[in-house]
Amino acid sequence: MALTTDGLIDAIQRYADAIAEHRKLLIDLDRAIGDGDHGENMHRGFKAVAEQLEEQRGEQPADVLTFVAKTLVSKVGGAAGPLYGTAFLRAAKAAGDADELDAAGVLDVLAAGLEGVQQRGKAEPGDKTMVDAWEPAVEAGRQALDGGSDLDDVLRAAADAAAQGMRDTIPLEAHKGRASYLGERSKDHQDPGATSTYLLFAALAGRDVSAEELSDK
Amino acid sequence: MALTTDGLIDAIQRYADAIAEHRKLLIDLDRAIGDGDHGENMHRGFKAVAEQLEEQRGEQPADVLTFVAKTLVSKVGGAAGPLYGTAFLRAAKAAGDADELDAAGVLDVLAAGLEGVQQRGKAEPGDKTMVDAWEPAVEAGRQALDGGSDLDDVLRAAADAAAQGMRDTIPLEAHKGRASYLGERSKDHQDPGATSTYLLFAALAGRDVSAEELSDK
Amino acid sequence: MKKLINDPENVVAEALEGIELAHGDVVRVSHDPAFIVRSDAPVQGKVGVISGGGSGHEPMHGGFVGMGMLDAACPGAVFTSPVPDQMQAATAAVDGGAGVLHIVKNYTGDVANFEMAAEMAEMEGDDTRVRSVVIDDDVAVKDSTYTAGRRGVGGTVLAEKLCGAAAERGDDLDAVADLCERVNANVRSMGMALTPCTVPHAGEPSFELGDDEMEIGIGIHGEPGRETVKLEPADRIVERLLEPILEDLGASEGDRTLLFVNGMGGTPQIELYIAYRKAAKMLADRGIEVTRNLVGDYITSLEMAGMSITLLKLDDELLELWDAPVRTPALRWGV
Amino acid sequence: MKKLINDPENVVAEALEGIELAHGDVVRVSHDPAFIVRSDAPVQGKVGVISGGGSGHEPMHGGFVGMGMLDAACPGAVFTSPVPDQMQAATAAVDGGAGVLHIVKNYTGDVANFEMAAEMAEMEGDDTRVRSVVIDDDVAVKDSTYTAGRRGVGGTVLAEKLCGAAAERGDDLDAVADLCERVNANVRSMGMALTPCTVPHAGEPSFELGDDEMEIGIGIHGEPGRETVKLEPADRIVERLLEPILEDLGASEGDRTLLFVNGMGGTPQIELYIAYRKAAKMLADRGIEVTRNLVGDYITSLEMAGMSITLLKLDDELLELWDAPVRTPALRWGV
Ligand SMILES: Nc1ncnc2c1ncn2[C@@H]1O[C@H](COP(=O)(O)OP(=O)(O)O)[C@@H](O)[C@H]1O
Ligand SMILES: Nc1ncnc2c1ncn2[C@@H]1O[C@H](COP(=O)(O)OP(=O)(O)O)[C@@H](O)[C@H]1O
Ligand SMILES: [Mg+2]
Ligand SMILES: [Mg+2]
Ligand SMILES: [Mg+2]
Ligand SMILES: [Mg+2]
Repeated sequence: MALTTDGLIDAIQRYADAIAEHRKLLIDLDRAIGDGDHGENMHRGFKAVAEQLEEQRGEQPADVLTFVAKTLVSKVGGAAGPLYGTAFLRAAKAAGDADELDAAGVLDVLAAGLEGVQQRGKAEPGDKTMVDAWEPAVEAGRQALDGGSDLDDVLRAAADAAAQGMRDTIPLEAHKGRASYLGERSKDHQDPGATSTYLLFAALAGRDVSAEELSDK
Repeated sequence: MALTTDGLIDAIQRYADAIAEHRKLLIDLDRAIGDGDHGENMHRGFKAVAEQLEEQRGEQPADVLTFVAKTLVSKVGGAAGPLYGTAFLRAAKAAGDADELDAAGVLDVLAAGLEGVQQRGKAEPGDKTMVDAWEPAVEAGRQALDGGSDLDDVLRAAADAAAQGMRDTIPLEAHKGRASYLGERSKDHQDPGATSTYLLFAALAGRDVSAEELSDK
Repeated sequence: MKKLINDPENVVAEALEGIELAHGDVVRVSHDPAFIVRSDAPVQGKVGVISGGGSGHEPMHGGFVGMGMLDAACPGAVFTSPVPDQMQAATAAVDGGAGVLHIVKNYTGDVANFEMAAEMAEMEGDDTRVRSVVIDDDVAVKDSTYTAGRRGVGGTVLAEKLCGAAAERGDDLDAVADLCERVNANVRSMGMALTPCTVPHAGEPSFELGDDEMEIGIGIHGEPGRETVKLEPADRIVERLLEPILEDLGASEGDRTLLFVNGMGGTPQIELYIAYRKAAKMLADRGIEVTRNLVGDYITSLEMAGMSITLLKLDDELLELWDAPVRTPALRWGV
Repeated sequence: MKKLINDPENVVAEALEGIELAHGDVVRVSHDPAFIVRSDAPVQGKVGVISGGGSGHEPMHGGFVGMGMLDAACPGAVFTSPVPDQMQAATAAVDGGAGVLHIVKNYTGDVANFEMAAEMAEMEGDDTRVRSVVIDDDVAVKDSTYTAGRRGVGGTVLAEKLCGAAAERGDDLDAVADLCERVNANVRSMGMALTPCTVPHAGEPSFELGDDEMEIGIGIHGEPGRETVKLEPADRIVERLLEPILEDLGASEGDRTLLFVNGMGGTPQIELYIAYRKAAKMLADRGIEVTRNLVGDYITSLEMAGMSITLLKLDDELLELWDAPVRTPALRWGV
C-alpha cells in the first residue's frame, strides 16, 4: 500500500473537517495560555484549502502539498501559518516528483515537515509547542517502519505517539510561543498547536477524533 | 415655642447626618432614573456645611441660612446645588433680621424656599421632582397653622405631607430633570430629590428616618 | 468596581494634577476653584470661550482647552455639573476685554449653575460681558417646553471647535455667540450603549442590561436610554441612530456635512470604523456629502461601551472654521 | 459577547472600509491583500517604513500611516499576525528606491511571517533592499535566548514615530534601521489589566478575573499576565509597572525621557491621567526629566481595561525626531 494523490487529498479533507469540528476547542485551549485564535487561524486556512482541494486531483502529491503550503502561508498568519506552511513546503520538497509514496517515502515527508517546523520556530521537544506532538510521531513512525510495519501501521503508530505527545504537553512550562509569556502559569494546560498537530496525524491515519480525546479537562 | 438659631443649627446638623446615613440610598434612587450622584452631591454639600456649622451659633437664623445656601451653591453642583442653594437663599431673605422665628415665620421661610426651587427649576407639582415633596409640605404646614397648631405640629404636618409627596412621585412620569429623558421608563421609581426634600422636612420636625421608610422597594 | 484610581473622592483632583503635568505647554490648571485654562490666557482683545460640565466625559471639556478652541473648562465631580464659583473664576481668567461666551450643555444642573454664576457676577458688579448658548442636539429626547428639553451631547464638541476658531480669528462676542446658536441649529446627535458605566462614588453600574440587550437613546451620564432592545448588527444600530438624526435635521441631497462617530469610552476603535463605514454609506446613498469627519472618543461616559453619531450641516464658513488651526491636548491640527 | 459588529468574520475588512472612507485624505487602503498605505506612496527617494500585526490594537498600526510616520501598515485578523503576501505587497507599494524598513513586534508569528515575506521576495528575485528590526520592550517577560524573548509593546509606537521622522528627513535605510535599534535599546514597557477582552471570533473573554483582582505583566493580546494579584490603588499599580522599567532601563538622575501612559482600550482617560500623575512624580523624585509625554489609547487590546507604561530615554536627535511634523489619523502635529 502507498499514499496516492487521492489518498493524500482525502486525508487533508479529513483534517480540514476535523479542524472545523474542533475549532472552538482549539480556540479555548489557546485562550487559556495564548490569545484565543489558534482554532480560528487553522480553520481560516483549511477552509481555504478545502475550497480548492478537489482541483488538485490528478496532480502529484508534491503539488498538493505545495498548494496546501501556499494557501496556509497566505491565509493563516500568526505563528501557525508560517509553521505549518513551512512544514508543508518542506514536505512537498521531500515528496519530489513521485506519483505515490510508500511507507518510507511518507515518513521522509513527515520528517521533512518536522524539520521545517523546527527550522522556522527554533523549538525543541519539551518547549510545549507543536513540536512535542510532531517529533514523537515521526520517531514512532520511524520505529514502526524499521520494525517492518506497512504504511497503515506506520501512520497508526505515528498518530498514537502524537496523541501521547499532545497530552504530555500538559505539565510542561512553555519556552516558545505566546504561552512562554505566562512562565509557570503555562503549566497544566495542553498546547493548542500540539493538539492541531495530533489532529493532522490522526487524519493521515484515517482516524476521527472526539472532543473528549482532545480536551485537557 | 419658636425656632431659634440653635434650633435651626440642630435641625441642619440632623439633616446633614441623615444625608450621610442615606447617601447610598439616594445614589441608588438616582442610578435608577438619573446619573447616580444625588446622594454624593448632597453629602458633599452638607459635609461642608457641617464642618462650619457650629461657628454660626450666635448669628441670626438668616445668617445661618445664607451660610448654608452659599456652601451648597459652591460645593454641590448638579441640579441639586442651585435648587437647594436658591431655596436656602430665599429662605434667608424671608427670615429677615429676626432672632427667632415663630410658626408663621417658619412657614414663610419654607414657602420662600419652595418659591426659590420653583423659580430656579421651573417645575410644577406632578413633574416628579423635589417640588412634589416640598409643595404639599408647605401646604400642609399652612393648613395646620391656619387651624391653630403650634410650631411643632406645623412641622410635623409638613414632614408627613412631604413623606406622602415623596411616595406619590413613584408612579409619575418625569417632566423635569434628568429623569425626564427616560420618558415612560421614569415611572415606578421614587424621585431622589423628593426623597432628600422629605429628609429636610423630617429633620426640621426633629424626626429620624429609617431606610425602609425612604426606599421605594 | 474596578478602576485605576486611589480614592473615589480624589478622582477629579488627581486627574487634574495629571493633566497639568502632562500638558503644561498648552494649559494651566487652577485647583480651587477647579478649572483648566489655556496657558496664555487671557488673550487680549479676543472673545473668551469657556465650557464646563461633569467629569467622566474626557477628553471633553478639558482636553479641548488651547489655541483655537476653548479658553477654559470647568470640570465638576463625575457626572455632576461644576459650581458657579468655578465658572466665575474661569470667566475672569479668560476675559481679555472682548467678553466671554459660555457654551452650556442642556442639563438642568449645568444650565442652573451657569445661570447662578452670571447672577453672582452681576451682583458683584462684574462688568465682563457674558453670553450663554445652550447646546441641545440629542434627538433621542423629545423637545418640548414642558420638559427639560433635549440634552447637549456630541454637538458640543463641534460647537467648541467652531466657536473657538471664530474667537481666534477675531469675531466679536455676539458674532461668536450667534455662530454657536447657528451650529446648535444645524447639528443633531443620538447615542446607544452596549454596557453601563460605573461612577466611582456610586461603586455600582449605572443600569442593568442583559447579555443580549442594548440601550438606545442614551445620554452621556450613564443613564438608561429611551428603550432597551435586543442586540443587533452594527449596521442596523447605525440606522437606528442616523435615521432620526436625518429626519430631524432635514438633511437632504447636496448638503455638505461633518459626520462624527464618537465612542463612549469602552468601544474598540475597530468597531467605530465599522459604524462609520455604514453611516458614510447611508449618507452617500442619500446624496449627502461627508465633507469632514471625526472618529474617536471625544465625549465619553467613563468606560461605557457604545457610541453616538453626530451630524452637522456645513456651509463655507463652518468649513473654514473647522479647518482652522487648533492646538489642544485632544484635538490638534494646522500647528 | 457585546460588540458593534456585523459578523465576526468581517470585522477587519469592514473596519478597513471605514478607515478608507474616513481618512482618504491621508491614506489609501488595499483590500486584498489588506494593507493601509499613505496616499502619496511610494515617496521617491525616501526609505519606506512599514509595520504590521494583528488587528485589535487600534490605532496601532493603521492609525499611524501618513506623512512622518509609517508608509504602510498590514493588519492581520484580530490578534493574529498578518501574512507574508500583505507584507510583500505593502513593501512593493512603498518602495521609493531607497529601501524599506520592516518594524516587527517580537512575537513568534509576527517575526515568522515577516521572515517569510523576505524569503519569498528574495525567491521571486525582488531587489528591494529590506531591513527588519524587531521591537522587544516588555520588561514583564524575561529576556532569554531559550524563550520567545520579550514582547514588542508600547515602544513600537515610539519607534514608528521616530523612524518615520528619520525617513522623512532623508536618512538612508541603514541609518533608519540603526535608529530603530537604538530606540529599541532605550525603551521599556510594562502593562496591566483590570478586565480581559473578547476576541470577536472567540466570543468569550480571554481570561477570568475576580472582581477584586487584576493581571500584572500582560501583553496586548488579551493573554493573562505573569501574575494575578488583588486590586490596589492606582499609585501602587504605577509603582509595580514603572519600577521594573526603571531598573531594566537603568534610567538615572539627569536623564531626559519620554513618558508614555497608554490605555488598553476600555480605560477612561481620567484614570490614565491619575496614573500619569503618579508616574511623573516618581520620575521627578528620581531627578529624571520628563521631556515629552504621550497619554491616551495608542496600542490597545480591544476593550480591555488597563494600561501600560512606556519610558524612552531621549537624546537631542530623538527629541528632534519626536517633534518633527507628523500627519496620521491618530497622531498629528506640526502640520
Ligand atoms: N517557536 C515555535 N515553534 C513551534 N511551534 C510554535 C512556536 N511558537 C508557537 N508555536 C505553536 O503555535 C501555536 C499557536 O498558534 P496560533 O495561536 O495560531 O498563533 P499565535 O500564537 O500567533 O496566536 C502554539 O500552541 C504552539 O504549538
Ligand atoms: N427643574 C427642576 N426643578 C426641581 N427639581 C429638580 C429639577 N430638575 C431636577 N430636580 C431635582 O434634582 C434631583 C437630582 O439632583 P442631582 O442628582 O443632585 O442632580 P443631577 O440631576 O444634575 O445629577 C431630581 O431628583 C429632582 O428632584
Ligand atoms: Mg494564538
Ligand atoms: Mg443626579
Ligand atoms: Mg449629576
Ligand atoms: Mg495570534
